[in-house]
Amino acid sequence: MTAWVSVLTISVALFLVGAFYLVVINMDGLLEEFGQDLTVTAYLEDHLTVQEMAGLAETVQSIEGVASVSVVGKEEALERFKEMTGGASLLVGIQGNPLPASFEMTLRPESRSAAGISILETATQGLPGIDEVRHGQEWIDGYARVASLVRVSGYVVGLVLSLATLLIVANTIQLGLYARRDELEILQLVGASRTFVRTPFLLEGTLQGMLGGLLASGLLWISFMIFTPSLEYGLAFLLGQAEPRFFGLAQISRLVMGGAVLGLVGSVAALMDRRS
Amino acid sequence: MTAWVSVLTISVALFLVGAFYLVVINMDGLLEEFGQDLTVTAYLEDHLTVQEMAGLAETVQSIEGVASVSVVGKEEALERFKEMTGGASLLVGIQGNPLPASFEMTLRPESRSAAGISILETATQGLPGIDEVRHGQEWIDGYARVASLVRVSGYVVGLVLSLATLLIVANTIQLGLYARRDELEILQLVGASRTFVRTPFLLEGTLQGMLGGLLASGLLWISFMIFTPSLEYGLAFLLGQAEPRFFGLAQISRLVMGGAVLGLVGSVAALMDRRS
Amino acid sequence: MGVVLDPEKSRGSGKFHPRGDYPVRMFHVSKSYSPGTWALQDVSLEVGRGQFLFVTGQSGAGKTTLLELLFAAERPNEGQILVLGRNIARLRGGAIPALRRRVGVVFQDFKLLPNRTVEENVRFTLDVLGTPRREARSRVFNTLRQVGLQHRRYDQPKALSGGEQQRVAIARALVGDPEILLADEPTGNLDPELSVEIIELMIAAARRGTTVIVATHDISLVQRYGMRNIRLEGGRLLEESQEGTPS
Amino acid sequence: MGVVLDPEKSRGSGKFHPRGDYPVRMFHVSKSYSPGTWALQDVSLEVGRGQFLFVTGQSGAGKTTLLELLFAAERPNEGQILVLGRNIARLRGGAIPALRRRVGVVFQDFKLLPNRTVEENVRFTLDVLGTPRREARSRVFNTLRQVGLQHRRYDQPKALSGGEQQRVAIARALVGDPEILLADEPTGNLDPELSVEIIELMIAAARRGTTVIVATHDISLVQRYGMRNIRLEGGRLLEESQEGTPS
Ligand SMILES: Nc1ncnc2c1ncn2[C@@H]1O[C@H](COP(=O)(O)OP(=O)(O)OP(=O)(O)O)[C@@H](O)[C@H]1O
Ligand SMILES: Nc1ncnc2c1ncn2[C@@H]1O[C@H](COP(=O)(O)OP(=O)(O)OP(=O)(O)O)[C@@H](O)[C@H]1O
Ligand SMILES: [Mg+2]
Ligand SMILES: [Mg+2]
Repeated sequence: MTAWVSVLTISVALFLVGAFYLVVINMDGLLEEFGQDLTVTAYLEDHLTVQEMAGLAETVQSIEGVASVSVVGKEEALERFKEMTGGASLLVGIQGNPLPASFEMTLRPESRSAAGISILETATQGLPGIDEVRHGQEWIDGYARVASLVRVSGYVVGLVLSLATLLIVANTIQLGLYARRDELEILQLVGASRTFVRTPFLLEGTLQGMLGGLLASGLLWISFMIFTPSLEYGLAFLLGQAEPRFFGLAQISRLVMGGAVLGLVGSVAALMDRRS
Repeated sequence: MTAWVSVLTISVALFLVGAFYLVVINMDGLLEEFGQDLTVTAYLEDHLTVQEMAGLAETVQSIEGVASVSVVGKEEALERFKEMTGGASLLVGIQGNPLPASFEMTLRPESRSAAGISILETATQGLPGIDEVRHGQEWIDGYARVASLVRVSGYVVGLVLSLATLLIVANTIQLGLYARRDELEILQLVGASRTFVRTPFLLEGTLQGMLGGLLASGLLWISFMIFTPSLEYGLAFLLGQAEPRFFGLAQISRLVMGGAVLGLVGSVAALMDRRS
Repeated sequence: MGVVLDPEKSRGSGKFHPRGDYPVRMFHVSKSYSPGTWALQDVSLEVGRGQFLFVTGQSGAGKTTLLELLFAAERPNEGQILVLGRNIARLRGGAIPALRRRVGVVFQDFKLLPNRTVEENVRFTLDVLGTPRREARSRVFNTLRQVGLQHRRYDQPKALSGGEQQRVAIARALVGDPEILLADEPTGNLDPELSVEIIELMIAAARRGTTVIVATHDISLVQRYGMRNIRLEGGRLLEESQEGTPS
Repeated sequence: MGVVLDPEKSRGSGKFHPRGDYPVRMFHVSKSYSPGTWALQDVSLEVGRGQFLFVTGQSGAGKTTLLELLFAAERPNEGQILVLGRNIARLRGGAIPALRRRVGVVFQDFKLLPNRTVEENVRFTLDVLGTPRREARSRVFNTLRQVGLQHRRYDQPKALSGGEQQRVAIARALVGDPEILLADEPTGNLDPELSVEIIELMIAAARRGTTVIVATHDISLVQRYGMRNIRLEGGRLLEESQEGTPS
């Protein structure tokens, strides 16, 4: 019976960690989607040849913080302008195409901040062939704040949850050992070596942890299936087009491995404590 | 030693519940602050006397969903208009004061939704003396969605956390009992009545729970003190002017009582399980 | 003498046991732990008030089972058992503790509380009876002195030798001055001299009116005293000899 | 004979104990659990290979303490102890299990694993020694038959009578065919006939070369055999009589 208490406790604890992890993943997905919209535009001088432009694009691509560069040609710029203004009436009487070609650069997540932007600006501004660099400063600042809040509170809560889980699991396993203390003592008196006595406990702890991880994954999946439809309305508002995502296999196996590590560490801690 | 494991487990579990509760309280504060800005404006017909206006305000006040009514007189409306437009130039050439008096109604939290608004609209629109009712529909819809998301996920997470806590605590106490099963058996063999055997266990469980609650409150306070300054930047962005709040005495004593109930229920569950 | 439960009074009144001369009566009692094997088979027995009875028999003969039936740790499969006038088989859950408080038991494996001191282990019987603290302390001290352990009263059982633990168990059974005393192999860890002392303590209890049943394999001890003595073999009551009560 | 640890071989080689004729040697050993009181005081003793020794003494005389020192459950405060050529006081943590595997112990309180069957309890000794499963099973069965419990091998200890549990403990100590056998009050819960059988099993082990030390308060048993016999009193070794090895 002590075994099942440990499995249950580990699974409950991992369920909490996992649920939090799930929320963070979906928040991340959301931030990522917003982040994709964050572009910095570099307008190009008119005289560039196609080769020069390609070379320049390559140079820009290699700048730190740049995730991707897409080229918007003069024709495309005109198209977009017409679309936005609902016709070409404003351009009547102007000869040719007055709009410049441009590079639209998306940013790596770590550069999505005022600091990241200004580094990128300085780096691109000086390049020959680039006329002007523009971005929506306010949008970026707000984004950076929210992203850092989510990230920091993610770390803090994740850390607290993990420590709490470890503490609870180690305690549970230790109580289990305490209930079997006679057995451990007898084994030692009859001449069992430390390894002989401990190995089964460590294996058991690890196995219990893995079972706990599996159970937690199952519970999370069930909860996910039950709750996401009923939250859809609110979620749609928050997530935009982003579909709520569940863990992939890699993340589930990370949860199971996490359980195994918890069980093992808990067992080791409990056994170490017994010595004193 | 089993006693301390229970206290620690209860405190860790209550810490998690408490931390979540703290977040919800602050979210609530934030939503409340936003909610205060949500007003519905009813423009009044020009011919109303002061007495009629006061009577009408009373009627409106008693409508379901209305939290408060403030009267904006014609002069105040003009002042506001001038302030917003940076002078009275637009009104030059127009005689008198063309702006109507109005009621600004704030809503009770449960009516801050599209449905609540339309009920209020129907109720006010028909009243004699009221000309037109206006509100920012979009703002209200967004607010209602976020508020319901926070509320529903608050209930769900709170429920899951509480159940998890109860499960973990009951398990821990049961393990503790299991470790002392010989003692319980001997007490019974020597003629102790059920009450005699159980009362100390139940008292102990309750006390452990209360200690756990106190410990959790302490831990929460320390965490609050440590983390809020470092999160200030992000928090200021999210909370606006709202200061992060900690629990009051009532809420702390609720946490301690929660611990006591947890400890007691856990002990009862553990003892009941022993009978089978 | 107890304060809450005065043995003289309740024994004399005959209220709880109309045939009060026989606090222990068994009629055709059988007990089986697993189908097909009998730990006790068709045992009938009456033990009078103040009588001292030895139960002997080989290992596994059913001695412990007999005693366990008498304080309701086990239930018989067949037959009737009357202890202090109560039918054990019909006893409700709540009545069992009340009965046990009138019966002192020395368990074969002692069953001491490991985390309590010797004094607490012994005093526990009196706490359950509701004896006032002050009186309890002095009675515990006296009983511990009788078994020669007053100087160890603040030690925990694990700091005691096997025989010392056994004597604590004996003290715990005796301290409440019970109406019935059941002792399972109470001298199994004691040397001959101490065994004699302990048996004499029990005989003294019998003289005060306690019904004493001692299961033992120590035949030399049985032979030394001219006590009533029954022998179990494979769960059957085989012989009964040397009737007698100490006087 | 064991397969992994053939007693004949290791005993004959003298590799582990240059003075192999005395697997147990104690020089002026004292042991105190609390300051001022001595559980053992200045005890010197040599026990030869294949010798059978009774240790007698009153309750609390130090018999269990003496045995506990020999398998390193306790450490002496003074003096030297050599067991199978190893100095107990200097033994590192890892060496203790290795030593214990060569010593069989019957504990006064049995110390059986409550959640394992009788067979598992006994077989455990062989598992630790690394004996192959098949051989282990047959040796366990034979040993259980010797103590008369082969039919109870699938029961758990709590389903056994006191004497039956004691015999399981004896079987566990004997099954590994140890070089030293320490038995603490091994007949405390057994009737005289069974006691004789058990002692004779131990004598047979001594004949096969095992050094046997039996702590007991059963003086009639000691007198019955003409074995070597020491007496403890208050921790001191008082008398030594009837030297002899069974032949
Ligand atoms: N762990 C311990 N802590 C303190 N004192 C102890 C401990 N173990 C034994 N003693 C004391 O040491 C003395 C010798 O004990 P030991 O167990 O060796 O006696 P023994 O000869 O085996 O007695 P018995 O026949 O009653 O088993 C006793 O007075 C006992 O109370
Ligand atoms: N709980 C139990 N479950 C199954 N069998 C049991 C149980 N208790 C006792 N037995 C069996 O019933 C029989 C009688 O046991 P009991 O304990 O009464 O013997 P005993 O006379 O006290 O023996 P000993 O002198 O060895 O203590 C034994 O064969 C024992 O194995
Ligand atoms: Mg018995
Ligand atoms: Mg002893």
